[in-house]
Amino acid sequence: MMPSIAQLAMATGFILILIGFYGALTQRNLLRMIVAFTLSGTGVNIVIVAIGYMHGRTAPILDATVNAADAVSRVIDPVPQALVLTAIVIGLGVTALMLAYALKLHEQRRSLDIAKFTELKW
Amino acid sequence: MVSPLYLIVLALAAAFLLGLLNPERRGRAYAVTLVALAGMTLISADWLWAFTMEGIDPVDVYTAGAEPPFAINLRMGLAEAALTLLVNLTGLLSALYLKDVLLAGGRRTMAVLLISVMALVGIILTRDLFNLFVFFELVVISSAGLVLLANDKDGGPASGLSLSAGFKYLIVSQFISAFLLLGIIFAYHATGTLNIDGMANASLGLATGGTIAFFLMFMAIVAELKPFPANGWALDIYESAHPAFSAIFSAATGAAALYAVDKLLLIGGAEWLPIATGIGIVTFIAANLFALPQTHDRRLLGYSSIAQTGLVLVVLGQRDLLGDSTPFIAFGLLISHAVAKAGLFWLSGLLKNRQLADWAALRQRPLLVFAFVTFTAMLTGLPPFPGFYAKWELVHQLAGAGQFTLLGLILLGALIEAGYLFRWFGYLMKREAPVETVPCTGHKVGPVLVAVAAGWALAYLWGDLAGGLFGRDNLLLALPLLFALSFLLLDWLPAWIKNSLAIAGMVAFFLLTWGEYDPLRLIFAIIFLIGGALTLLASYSVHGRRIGFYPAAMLMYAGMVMLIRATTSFDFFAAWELLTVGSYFLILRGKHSEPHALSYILFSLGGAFLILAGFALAAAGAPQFDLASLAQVAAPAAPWVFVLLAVGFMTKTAAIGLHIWLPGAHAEAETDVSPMVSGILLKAGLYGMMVLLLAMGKQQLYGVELTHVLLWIAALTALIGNLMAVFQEDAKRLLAYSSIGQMGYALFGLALMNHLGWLMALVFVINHYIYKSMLFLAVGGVAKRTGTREMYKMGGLIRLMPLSFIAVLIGIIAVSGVPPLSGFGGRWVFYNAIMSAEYRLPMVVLFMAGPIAFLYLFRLIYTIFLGQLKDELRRVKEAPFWIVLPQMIYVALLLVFAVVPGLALRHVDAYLNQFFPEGGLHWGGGTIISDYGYWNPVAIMIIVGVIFTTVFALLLIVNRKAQMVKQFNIVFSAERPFRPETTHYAWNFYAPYRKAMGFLTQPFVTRFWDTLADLLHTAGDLGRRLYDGNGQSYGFHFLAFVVIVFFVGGI
Amino acid sequence: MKPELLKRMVKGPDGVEFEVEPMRDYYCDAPPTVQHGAYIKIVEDFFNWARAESLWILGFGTGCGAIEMRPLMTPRFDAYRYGIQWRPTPRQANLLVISGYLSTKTLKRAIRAYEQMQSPKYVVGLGSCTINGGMYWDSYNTIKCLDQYMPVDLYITGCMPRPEALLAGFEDLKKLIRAGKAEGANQYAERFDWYKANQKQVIHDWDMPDYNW
Amino acid sequence: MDFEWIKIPYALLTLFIVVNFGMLLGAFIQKIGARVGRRHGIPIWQNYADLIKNFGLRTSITHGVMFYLGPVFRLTGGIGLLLFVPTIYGSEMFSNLSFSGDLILALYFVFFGTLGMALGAGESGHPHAAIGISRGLSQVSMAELPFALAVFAVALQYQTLSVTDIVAAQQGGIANWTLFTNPVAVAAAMLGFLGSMMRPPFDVVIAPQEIPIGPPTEYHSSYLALMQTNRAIFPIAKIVIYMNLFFGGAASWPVFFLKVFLIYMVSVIVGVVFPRFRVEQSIRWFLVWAVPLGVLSIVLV
Amino acid sequence: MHALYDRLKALFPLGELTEQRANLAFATLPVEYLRPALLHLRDQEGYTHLVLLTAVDWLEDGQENCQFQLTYLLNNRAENLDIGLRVMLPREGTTMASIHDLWPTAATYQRELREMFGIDFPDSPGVYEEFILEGWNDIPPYRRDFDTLKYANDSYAQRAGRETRDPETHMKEQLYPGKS
Repeated sequence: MMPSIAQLAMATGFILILIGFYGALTQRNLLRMIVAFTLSGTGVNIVIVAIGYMHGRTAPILDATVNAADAVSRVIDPVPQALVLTAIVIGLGVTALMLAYALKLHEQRRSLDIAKFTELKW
Repeated sequence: MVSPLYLIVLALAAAFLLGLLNPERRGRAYAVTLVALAGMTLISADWLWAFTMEGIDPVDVYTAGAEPPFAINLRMGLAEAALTLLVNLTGLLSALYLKDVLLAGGRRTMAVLLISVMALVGIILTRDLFNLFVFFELVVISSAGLVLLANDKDGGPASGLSLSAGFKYLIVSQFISAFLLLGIIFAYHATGTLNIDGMANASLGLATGGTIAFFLMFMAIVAELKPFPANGWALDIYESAHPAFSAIFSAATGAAALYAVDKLLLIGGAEWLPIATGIGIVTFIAANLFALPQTHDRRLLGYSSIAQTGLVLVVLGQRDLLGDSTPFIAFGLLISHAVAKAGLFWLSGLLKNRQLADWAALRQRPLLVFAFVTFTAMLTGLPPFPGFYAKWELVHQLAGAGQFTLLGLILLGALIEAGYLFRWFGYLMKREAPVETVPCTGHKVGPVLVAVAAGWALAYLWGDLAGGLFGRDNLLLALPLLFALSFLLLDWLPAWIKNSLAIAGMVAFFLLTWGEYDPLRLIFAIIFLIGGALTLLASYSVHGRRIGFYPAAMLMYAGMVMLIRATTSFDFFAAWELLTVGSYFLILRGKHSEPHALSYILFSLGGAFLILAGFALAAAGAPQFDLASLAQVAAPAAPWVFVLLAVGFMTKTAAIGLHIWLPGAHAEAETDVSPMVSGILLKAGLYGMMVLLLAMGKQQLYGVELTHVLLWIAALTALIGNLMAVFQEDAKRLLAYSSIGQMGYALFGLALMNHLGWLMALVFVINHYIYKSMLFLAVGGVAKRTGTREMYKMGGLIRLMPLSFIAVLIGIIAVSGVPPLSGFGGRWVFYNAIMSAEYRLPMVVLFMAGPIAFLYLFRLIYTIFLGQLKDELRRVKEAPFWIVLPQMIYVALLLVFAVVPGLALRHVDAYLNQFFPEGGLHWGGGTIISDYGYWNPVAIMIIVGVIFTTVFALLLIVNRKAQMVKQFNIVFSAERPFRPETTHYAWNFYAPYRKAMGFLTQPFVTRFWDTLADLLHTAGDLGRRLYDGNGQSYGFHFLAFVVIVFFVGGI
Repeated sequence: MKPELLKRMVKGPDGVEFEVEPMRDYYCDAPPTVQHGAYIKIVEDFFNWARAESLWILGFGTGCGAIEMRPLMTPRFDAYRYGIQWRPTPRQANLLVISGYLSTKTLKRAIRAYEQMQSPKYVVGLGSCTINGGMYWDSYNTIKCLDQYMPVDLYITGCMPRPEALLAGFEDLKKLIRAGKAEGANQYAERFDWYKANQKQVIHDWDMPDYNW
Repeated sequence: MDFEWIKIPYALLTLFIVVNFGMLLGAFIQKIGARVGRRHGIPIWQNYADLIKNFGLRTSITHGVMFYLGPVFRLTGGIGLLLFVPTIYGSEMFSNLSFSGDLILALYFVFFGTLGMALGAGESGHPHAAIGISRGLSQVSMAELPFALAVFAVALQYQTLSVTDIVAAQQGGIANWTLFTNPVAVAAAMLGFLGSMMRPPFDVVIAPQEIPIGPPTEYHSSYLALMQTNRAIFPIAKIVIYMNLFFGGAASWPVFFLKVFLIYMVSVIVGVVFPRFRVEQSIRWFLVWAVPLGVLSIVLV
Repeated sequence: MHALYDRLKALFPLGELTEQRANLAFATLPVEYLRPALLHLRDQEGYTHLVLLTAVDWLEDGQENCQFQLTYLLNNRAENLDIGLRVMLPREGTTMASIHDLWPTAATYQRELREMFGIDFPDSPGVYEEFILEGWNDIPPYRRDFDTLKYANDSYAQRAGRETRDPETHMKEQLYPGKS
């Protein structure tokens, strides 16, 4: 049986998450790590959307094609969609913050190697 | 009532308002920030007032006008009100504290701070999972901003530390947020709601994939609590961030995250509680262990924060078991931790250097030292702070439910924590102070003082709450304790006024209450109160203000008085802790007493924990019990209770194996403190033993009669104490070891469990108080005058210090038990007591110890007062009047007690009849008759006196013309002495004895405890290497944590 | 004067400096006084009998005569029979036997020992060296005439006298004591200055008080 | 058991008898020692001459108050010890002042004189005195142990601490003596006895040649006379305790003289046969040989 | 002994060998060779023990202008041999190198020599402390130019009436009166 699109999306999402995690743990360059996190963030978002997807339904936008009356039966669950939007925004914020950090770190230490910032330990 | 929504609105509005302000008008922006935070604080306070005083119900706030699950709702209840108050207040105070930094950073920084506080409030209030996630992310983002407040941008080797710490934080947060999001969405998928209560009702665990979903969420939120091992990032932040932010991070963020976990556990249900417990306890132990080898103050505080959070997690994990008292315990621990940690972080900001020993600079400001003491006491759970009540409840409930492993681990971790905290306090008080002055600006000291005030207010509150919940008296209202604390306020007075007040107070209290004691307690009451007042006479010899002495001394005495007045286990234990702490501060005052005071407090707290465990075991789930009902403890638990309590009390009497703190502590203490801690304090342990033995009597464990074990311990203690005393060069150490030996005798008497044994113990209690106080004072006076405690450096002082000599002479005759002085009474009763003992072998050891006393006693008097006077000491004066006066009183007391021992003993003898009807004494005329022998102190005194006078008169007649000569007029094999130093035979006085018996004085016990301490340190040092400082490792730790919990937790 | 006997400044534990003068601070400087016997003669006679019957010799040997004293303790001579015993400390002895030549160095010690004995005390000079220097008559280092330096109650001649001679000498000393004629200690006190002058003439490094109590 | 004035002259009579007996016994023992060395030794009245001479010495010095009081303590200790123990069993006259205390009093009063003497000697400032005391106390601390254990065993055996009662329990034939009813305790006690008599091999305390007679180095004249008096009394007083505890006590003076003499002879015989122990050697000796016997006696009772 | 002498002779300018016994011999050598010779004997020949160090004052003999003779007597334990090395020193202002570093006991001998003869050994430990005499205030008493009788008469009171007899004639008269 062919996997449904939701399943595919979910698999993709998880693969992305794993790739992201793997990258974040193995790449020593700060920027690459940030990219890896972005990947995993995307993966998470895909998973969220995939979970909210219901086969054969449309986007939860109330307009001419979908009227309020039968929205419950026609549109997919809008909550994950809403969540994913928030998540993307927050992810963006965090990513920006991380980039700012990376910039500052590079300014001060002339390095982007995560293994170089180990003065604080034990 | 203002809607709780305004908490968030206010912060947001202020943050937006800041954006509108002129960037250059920073003062105005700062004012806006403060007003917003103050407003939020007020709102929370208002709610808290309403919940506690008016008893209103929790309020739900529905955003967007819809009920969940269609909209997010916030809930304001008692817990939320308290927590938001905590968060807001911490935020407000930190903002005050950050005045300089915020003004320099401008409105954006202020906005971040506001957002941070707002997000924390949001975490607490929200009942929506996704909303929770959002607030968490806000916390992350704002925290990452606030971390950078640390002023380390101006180069130097540590430059950019907070930057790297912040980045590591972000790395881990990314992992966490991924988990959290995934968890939330799966949970939503499984239940169709995001509302926490909704999810809880939907029994998430039963839904498909629900367990995994919850697991992911749970791991993410728990990770915010910095559990071991996924906590390296947090430590780096604590170490590098601005202390004001660390205060928020530790107190507020920790509290919020804990509450989030609490909410989450609502969803998960009971099966997740053990996992929370496990994570908590492992974190608690590991963090405390790793803190041991720390030398960096903020990192240490970080470890400690993590540990405390872990402990609260344990409490949350045990909520099933703890039931209704969960909030009382959890909040007690959490708020103690939050207030103390915030205060300590703020304090750390006042100091320039980051090594623990650099805190010695704080000594310039007694007020700040007091703050430190308050915080330390709160963290270690000492009375009267909330942590104490919480610990008591926790331990009792755990013991009641048979959770002994958990109980043991909690106490172990708490002991380790006390270890490093008190070590730190020792550094603070004793290490060489750096030259830097501690800046005392109002906006920085203010928050600290508020924390102190909050600490004491909470102490009162928890006392009150405990009263409401468990029907106890508020500790803070106990008269003795109030009296002791009042000296904190009077500390600016000159010492002599405080001394007079103290003496008057103690005597007055005795006069007021003496009718309330039975004869047994009366003896202790007299020793503690009247005896204590008597020793305080010596304190008149100290001039100046003597900051800190009187609160400590009075705390100790208050503890002791409360101890004998205690009727319930709780009062008893609280008093025990109070006297321990008071005496610790007293001991710490000695010049070189830092390590000894530390080992004292550690042994004492260890002992106290055992007592606590014993009481908890005996209580069998009840919150407390009457001391008298110890007798009714049921069979399987009873011997264990006995063992725990006995060992606990024996840490105070310094029984062998637990004695190593005593010599240093007593020897290094100040002149007038030594008699207090030796003559008086040790009796507290004996009192404990008496209470225990009276109630529980003989107990058997695996067929071993425990009192027989006690007999052995007591005998060995007496032997080793005496033997060690023989080989001391330091006069006060000698006396200290002698005390160990004497306590061995007293313990032996108790363990005999017969009438005369107890009487003997009481004779020893009285005698030991009198002569040891006297000897310590005399020796202390000599040491004060000669500037040394090494006996071989003294000699020939009899002519210069005749009164001290007389005191020591009478003292050693009394100690050695030679008739006609009072020590003989003790020996006589002792022999009569062992006649009827059923178990005789340990007496051999005790017999061995007896004559050894002569060795050290002679050495004491000879090497100090007899022999050759040294050059430098030729002009030494008699000890100060106020040190000699009590000695002379003691001499008189000893003589009186020698002639009429019945004065005290008759009543006790009669009183003991109700416990041991057999074998009492018969008090006929002057003669005291036992079943075996008889003794007439008056006759002995008269006969010896008459013979002595006659012989003396004879000698005077024959030898009236004797030529008084000087010290070198001795026959010296027709030579002459070279110098006094080479003629005074004093050092290593018992060299031949050492050759024969020295093998017994190998420091086995010291070595054992040293090895144990080393092991703990090494373990901590190895363990903390896990945190290698690499952000990726921290990320990996988090994933590992998840995996470990997954498999260990069996999900 | 030896350095340890010189005046010195020391600092007390309270930080105050003061002077220590060993000869004053460590030694009693009272001169000896003449001691009279009991007021009642019969008591004094009784005491004298006891003193004669209880001669405690200081175990202090100088010169070669010391070797002649040892046999007195042996079964062959057994001086204990006559109430003669040896004491190891001058405090308890009352008979000082100068057993042969006395170098100036030993003289100093002998004087100390003599002065530390309690009166009444007796001195017996043993052998010709104590009488006139004997074979050391021209030695740079030995005194020639013991009674110049301490009051001698009895000389026993010979070089060396045998133990029998010693026993005979002790018997004679007993007679003197019983007769109340052995008052050497008082003689020493009476002529103290003369004795001291003589002693100091030969002992060049006088490093003790004038009278060693 | 109560005080009556007549007890005072009785006690003085006991004291008089014991002093004289002690003086003569001391000389006699010395004569025996001399005979072992094929000498005649001192005359039997020598101790009187020595005592009178020492009282008759004209000068004395003092090092200070404690020095002065030391011998007073010592003699008080000796007399007190004698008087606190009944001398003759069954005699109202010679039960002395034993109403004031039992066996324990006697055991602890032994130390009264020792301690005072040690203090006096200490004030003399003489290092030899201090060394002697250091040795003496070290040795006594172990020598007393077997004795104390044996005493305890005997007290347990007779279930009393009263000396009179213990003696009473031994009456009615030699087989009732503790010596035969509890030989282990007696053996332990007698080994301890050797250590407390200051005779060889346990006399390193006063080692006359090495640390000239130890503690009393500085004592002389009437001080010494007091100590000599004590030396006549004290060993006898101690032996009286042994006699009462272990050898059936004495019901009359001749028996008393004989028993005291024989018990004393135990230490004398050992003394003339063995050389001197160093302190640590004697401590170990007591620990290895005497103490186990004492422990055994307690276990067996 | 001769073998040793020959070996030494090859190294140092030794004087004649005076053989006292088969295992005891003396030889003189110049002062400057003393130390190397002692070292050689000690380290190479096994003369490890310093038996004594003593001096003789050759005042009357007039030998080589009045000299002190120092004798260093060494012993070879293994072979039971003694050899004495002698050096001659001028009598006035005499100083001699110390050998306390070779044999610590030498310090004691040197102290005695300084006190009794006035021979100085700079650097020898404690050499200036009093050794036997106390408070000596004349020239060192073992020097031959010290008149001991005169000193004794000046310092000590002699007992009047003392006569000195020749022991031989006195004893003859005592034992065989009137036969001389």
